[in-house]
Amino acid sequence: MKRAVDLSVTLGPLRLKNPVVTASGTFGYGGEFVPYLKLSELGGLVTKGLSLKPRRGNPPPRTCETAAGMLNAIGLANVGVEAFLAEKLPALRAHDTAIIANVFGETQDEYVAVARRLNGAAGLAAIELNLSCPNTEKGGIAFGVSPPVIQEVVGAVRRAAPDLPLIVKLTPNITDIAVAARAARDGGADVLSLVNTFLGLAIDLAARRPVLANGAGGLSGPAIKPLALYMVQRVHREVDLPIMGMGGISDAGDALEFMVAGSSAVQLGTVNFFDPTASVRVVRGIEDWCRREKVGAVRDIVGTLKAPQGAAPGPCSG
Amino acid sequence: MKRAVDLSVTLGPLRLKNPVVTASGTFGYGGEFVPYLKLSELGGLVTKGLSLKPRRGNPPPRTCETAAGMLNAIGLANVGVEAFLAEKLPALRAHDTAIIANVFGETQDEYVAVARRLNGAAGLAAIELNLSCPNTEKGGIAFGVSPPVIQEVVGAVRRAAPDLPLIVKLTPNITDIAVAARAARDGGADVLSLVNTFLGLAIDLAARRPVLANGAGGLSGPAIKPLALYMVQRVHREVDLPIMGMGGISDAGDALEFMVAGSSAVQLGTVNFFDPTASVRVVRGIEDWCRREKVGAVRDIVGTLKAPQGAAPGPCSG
Amino acid sequence: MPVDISSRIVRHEALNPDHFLLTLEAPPIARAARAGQFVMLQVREGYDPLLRRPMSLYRVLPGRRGRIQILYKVVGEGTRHLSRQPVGTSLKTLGPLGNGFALSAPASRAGGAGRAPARPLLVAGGVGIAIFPFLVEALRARRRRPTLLFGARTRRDLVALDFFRRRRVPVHLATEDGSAGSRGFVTRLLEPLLRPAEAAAGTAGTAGTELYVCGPTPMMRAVREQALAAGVPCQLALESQMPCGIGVCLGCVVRCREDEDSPVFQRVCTEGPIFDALRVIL
Amino acid sequence: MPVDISSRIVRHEALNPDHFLLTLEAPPIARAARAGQFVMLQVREGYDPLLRRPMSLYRVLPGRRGRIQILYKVVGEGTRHLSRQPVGTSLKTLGPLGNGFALSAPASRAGGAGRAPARPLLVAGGVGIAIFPFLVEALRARRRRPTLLFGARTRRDLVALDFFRRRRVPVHLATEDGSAGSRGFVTRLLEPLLRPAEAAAGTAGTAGTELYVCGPTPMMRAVREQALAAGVPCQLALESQMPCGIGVCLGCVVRCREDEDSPVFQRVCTEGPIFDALRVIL
Ligand SMILES: Cc1cc2nc3c(=O)[nH]c(=O)nc-3n(C[C@H](O)[C@H](O)[C@H](O)COP(=O)(O)OP(=O)(O)OC[C@H]3O[C@@H](n4cnc5c(N)ncnc54)[C@H](O)[C@@H]3O)c2cc1C
Ligand SMILES: Cc1cc2nc3c(=O)[nH]c(=O)nc-3n(C[C@H](O)[C@H](O)[C@H](O)COP(=O)(O)OP(=O)(O)OC[C@H]3O[C@@H](n4cnc5c(N)ncnc54)[C@H](O)[C@@H]3O)c2cc1C
Ligand SMILES: Cc1cc2nc3c(=O)[nH]c(=O)nc-3n(C[C@H](O)[C@H](O)[C@H](O)COP(=O)(O)O)c2cc1C
Ligand SMILES: Cc1cc2nc3c(=O)[nH]c(=O)nc-3n(C[C@H](O)[C@H](O)[C@H](O)COP(=O)(O)O)c2cc1C
Ligand code: FES
Ligand code: FES
Repeated sequence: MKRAVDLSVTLGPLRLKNPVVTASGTFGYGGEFVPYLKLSELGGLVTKGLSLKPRRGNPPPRTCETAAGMLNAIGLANVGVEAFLAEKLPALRAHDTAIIANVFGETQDEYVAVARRLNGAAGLAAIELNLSCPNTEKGGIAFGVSPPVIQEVVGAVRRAAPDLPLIVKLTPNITDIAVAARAARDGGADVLSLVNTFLGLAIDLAARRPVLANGAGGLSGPAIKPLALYMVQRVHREVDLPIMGMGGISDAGDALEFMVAGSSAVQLGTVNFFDPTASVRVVRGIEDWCRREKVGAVRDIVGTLKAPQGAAPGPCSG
Repeated sequence: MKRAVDLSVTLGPLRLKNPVVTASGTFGYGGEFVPYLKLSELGGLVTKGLSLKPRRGNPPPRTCETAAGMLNAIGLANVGVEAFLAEKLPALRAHDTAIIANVFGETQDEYVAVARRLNGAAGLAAIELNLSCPNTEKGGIAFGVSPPVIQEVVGAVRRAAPDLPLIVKLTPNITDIAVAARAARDGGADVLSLVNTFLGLAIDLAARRPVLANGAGGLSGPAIKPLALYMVQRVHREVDLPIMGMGGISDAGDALEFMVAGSSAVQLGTVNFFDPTASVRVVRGIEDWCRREKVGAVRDIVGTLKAPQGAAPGPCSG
Repeated sequence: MPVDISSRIVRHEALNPDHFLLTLEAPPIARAARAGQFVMLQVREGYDPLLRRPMSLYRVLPGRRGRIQILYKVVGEGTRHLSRQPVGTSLKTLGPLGNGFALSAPASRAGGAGRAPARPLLVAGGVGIAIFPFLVEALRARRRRPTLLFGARTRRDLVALDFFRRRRVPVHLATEDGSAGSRGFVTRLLEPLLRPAEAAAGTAGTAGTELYVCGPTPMMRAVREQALAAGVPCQLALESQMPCGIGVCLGCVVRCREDEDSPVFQRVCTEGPIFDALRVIL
Repeated sequence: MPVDISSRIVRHEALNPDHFLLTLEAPPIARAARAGQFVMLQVREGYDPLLRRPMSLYRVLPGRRGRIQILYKVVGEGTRHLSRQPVGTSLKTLGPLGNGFALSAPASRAGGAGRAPARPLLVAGGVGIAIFPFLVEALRARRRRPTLLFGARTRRDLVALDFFRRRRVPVHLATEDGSAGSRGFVTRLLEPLLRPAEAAAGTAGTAGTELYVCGPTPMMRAVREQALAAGVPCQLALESQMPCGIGVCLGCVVRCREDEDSPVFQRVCTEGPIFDALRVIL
């Protein structure tokens, strides 16, 4: 006989039936996965990034496989916030899971406009701000690398969408992600999600040209897991906000490691491509593990990472 | 019949018979590989990082395998600069290849002292400064993430070892590596080498503890290749200094991609562990490729990366 | 409805050093499949390679055991690993995916060529042949008599000919090195068949002719031009890098003509892999 | 001198669901190998897993074909992939590596036990048994009569017994679940054999006794204590995570007693894998 395990987790104002959420840009608008799994088995799902107007994205090639990872430069193609509300959200609402809208803009005003439009939309559980996009007003430098810019855009969105839990998604392309995390907190974030993709490049040697039409792209998948895990642990130590960790999570063991490192919930991205039913398998795997380890409530393992065995631990490797 | 290919490359004051150099910490002090390959077939080799006094390094476990990569926290164990000069260098001299001494310190004074001791040592081709170490005088923050600190330590070493070509090795754990590269140039670097390892973490779920005794470690291997390649390309565009690129290079194709992206020479690290003869194989592979592609001198491909196919390329992925 | 199942290898045959015919036990996929659709196939366990590989359905074998076949060529690491998988191994297989061929000429031209007896011309380049056996069976079930034009680099690459010959499908061959059929590209074989009746004495003209094309992009680009010039309906089976195969990553897109209800980029895995030559821009 | 070669699998036998005996054609390694040494073995092509796996030499087969054997247990992904490699596959194999066993008692104690006839006791825990057949042959070549003490979790894990029985090596067994031999740990078997002669009527005492130990760390820790207490020479075959196996990554170190000429951390792959119990700290 199976003992019941409490898989529910709470991240500030956001309550999830379990800690497994599918990541933005890797799960479409949700409906695409209905043939393969019950959306209601997921803790939640994050939509493809939404902008004010529809975006067609970058020309192909948009993706490239790398060692245990992949590069993408989709260019944030999406149907736009209006079409999302009119055509996607109504069908999603039917499924008993947390629907999280991922939001981005090229300017702070666009972030604000999209967030305002989403505020109060029936069936929306939260919005997630993608700060990895280039700020066209600041010479194309990503919003997410400048603490004052982070604090300002987060604050503005906070005011524009007062009714929705606000998740701020951090870019890992920064010297110390804890600094960005603090700025997001000071701007009014309820939850932090990390990490987005790492800037990377693949070259077609025969053509002496970048493989991706866009040139650079974002690296995701198992290859980045150790980097993401480090950042999650660091932010958990330095900043007092609940975390949704992600980066290469491909099975229940990976997900549990992120939780031990300080993630209250996890997001699954690239794994949805090479294993479309992974998300529900991870939910079950977490439950089985809790049962085996006699953990009554999975939330109890969040941030339980012990100190390293070594005498005087420091970042010094080599 | 084989047409001769000119494999020699020149990086400022440093001339190498071919562009393949083995990376610090992955090739011991060179002698360890004598059973497996002719050191004289290599463009050069970089020693394990040298400090003023011998260092025992971190307690085990010191390494951990990850997806297409590995984490290490060796703790810069080394015999110390005196033992290197007395016991290692004399034997190395016998081999016709460029011997490069990798140098680090916990303080600027230690960097300077080691460099001064190496200056003028017979048979030494250059020194490489590892800026990834924590600066004990600055609260353990790595030297390599602060431009003014970089410029100062590089300048001081430059003056302490005026007779040796100075290679400055950059850390990738920074928002914009081009900023660090400029600081190194302004400090007087002759050559830039990049990248060192990325900060990462692995967790032993059963023990709820970091796998490495040190806690965090440095990620290397094929997993990081796209990230390193991006940084090499960026520094090549932004800073006018010759580059030794590295990060996950495992075969001739990888090496050639780094050269096309702007590396005048490449370093091979982790591959030496899982394929101890890889370095000489890469030399031959580069030669064969040049012959096939009718490239008479490999140096001619350095930095020949064409613009991306896409209309308006930018760092925006997702 | 597509499914993701683990399917056992029941046969794995080398047709030549780099072409292989793989037979998998995959009943639910066999039941649902249509000609022109594909599967996302795991080539081996683990993260190297990370992504599955898209592979067309070569055939669904008759009978109750639900066996599907894939004909593939080794072009890189993934297909090389696949070629080493022994019989008995199970591989994750996601499918059937994609739109499949439209078996009557696309609506856009039905008016024009609707009445004339259909003359399906299958145009294959290299391993593009892999998509056609399934289509031949579907066409024959509709009493259509397809003709195959098959071009490849050299004789050795002209695989799977037995399938077509056994079914009396007229086959015209071309090889770039002239080692079999006429020397040159498959487009050379197509040219005379697209001449209008009046101009081409002794040919039936293009009435009822419809093209089904699969091959390398340059070849498809050329055939597309010929088809548009001759005004015959033409379906192209496109390839692209496909991380997911199910329409969520937006990685596999191809440029298409703009019109109200279709964006300029369409997903090869979902809106395709079969595209009307009129719509796609190559 | 170690070499890095590609060696063909000529035999690959499952001893039970998770223990396998692998036979490789590796003449240069076979020629150079000594008991207690190991190889770094590629478990499959590609980057998953990235690193080779260290495996002790189980045996060097007699004869000119230069065959080596490895006995391994599936404990994770790498060994699982290895277990699926068919005969005929070639695997990169680097070796022989490491110091190997010292076949006379370590110098430090030669004075004490030098004259007494040597009584080698081999103490194996679990798959640690894999290192001993080669040692048995080396000892017998020196006219020594080893005795084997072998402990495992359960009967099924007591592999390779035939090898020892055929050579009339006295074997004492222990299993944690009592399914074979005496119930409990191998240390229980060792205890009586380490009692000094006077105290233990009917035992020969510890004169000439020397221990060769390989097994999980907790077991080696315990045996080490027993050996030090009884003052008998003891060599431990250690394990650790080994990225390179050739002494350059400094990843595999173990703590050792300080003295002038050895640092406190020694490399298991180079200064080891065989360590004198007096030197190593577990
Ligand atoms: C819908 C669809 C159906 C397909 N059906 C078949 C089939 O039935 N038989 C068959 O042999 N192949 C088919 N392909 C192509 C097949 O998917 C690729 O050959 C395969 O993914 C190559 O993987 P690899 O790891 O061996 O090569 P990689 O190492 O991934 O690439 C090796 C070389 O092949 C090129 N390549 C990789 N993937 C593709 C691709 N999808 N299209 C074109 N070039 C590619 C790469 O650019 C590179 O030059 C199909 C592709 C698609 C999109
Ligand atoms: C010198 C030496 C000789 C060895 N000889 C043999 C032998 O003859 N037969 C045999 O079966 N095994 C032997 N081992 C152990 C063997 O190398 C590991 O079991 C193997 O590397 C596990 O790889 P994996 O990918 O299957 O497991 P992994 O996925 O790497 O690890 C699975 C589990 O095994 C543990 N593990 C991994 N590597 C080691 C290791 N080196 N030592 C201890 N635990 C480890 C991990 O911590 C993890 O708990 C030897 C190890 C050394 C250092
Ligand atoms: C085990 C290990 C030890 C290393 N030690 C040093 C060192 O002492 N000094 C240094 O500058 N870099 C050191 N490095 C970093 C490498 O020189 C190289 O920059 C990095 O591994 C990336 O290259 P790779 O992916 O080819 O390994 C070490 C790397 C590894 C894996
Ligand atoms: C193809 C693709 C598209 C993505 N699109 C978005 C996006 O629109 N918005 C966003 O915030 N993150 C986006 N991401 C990032 C993922 O949500 C996730 O942060 C990243 O992939 C790391 O997780 P993973 O390693 O599990 O994939 C995208 C990732 C991929 C691979
Ligand atoms: S392959 Fe992912 S959308 Fe087509
Ligand atoms: S395994 Fe690299 S030094 Fe021992």
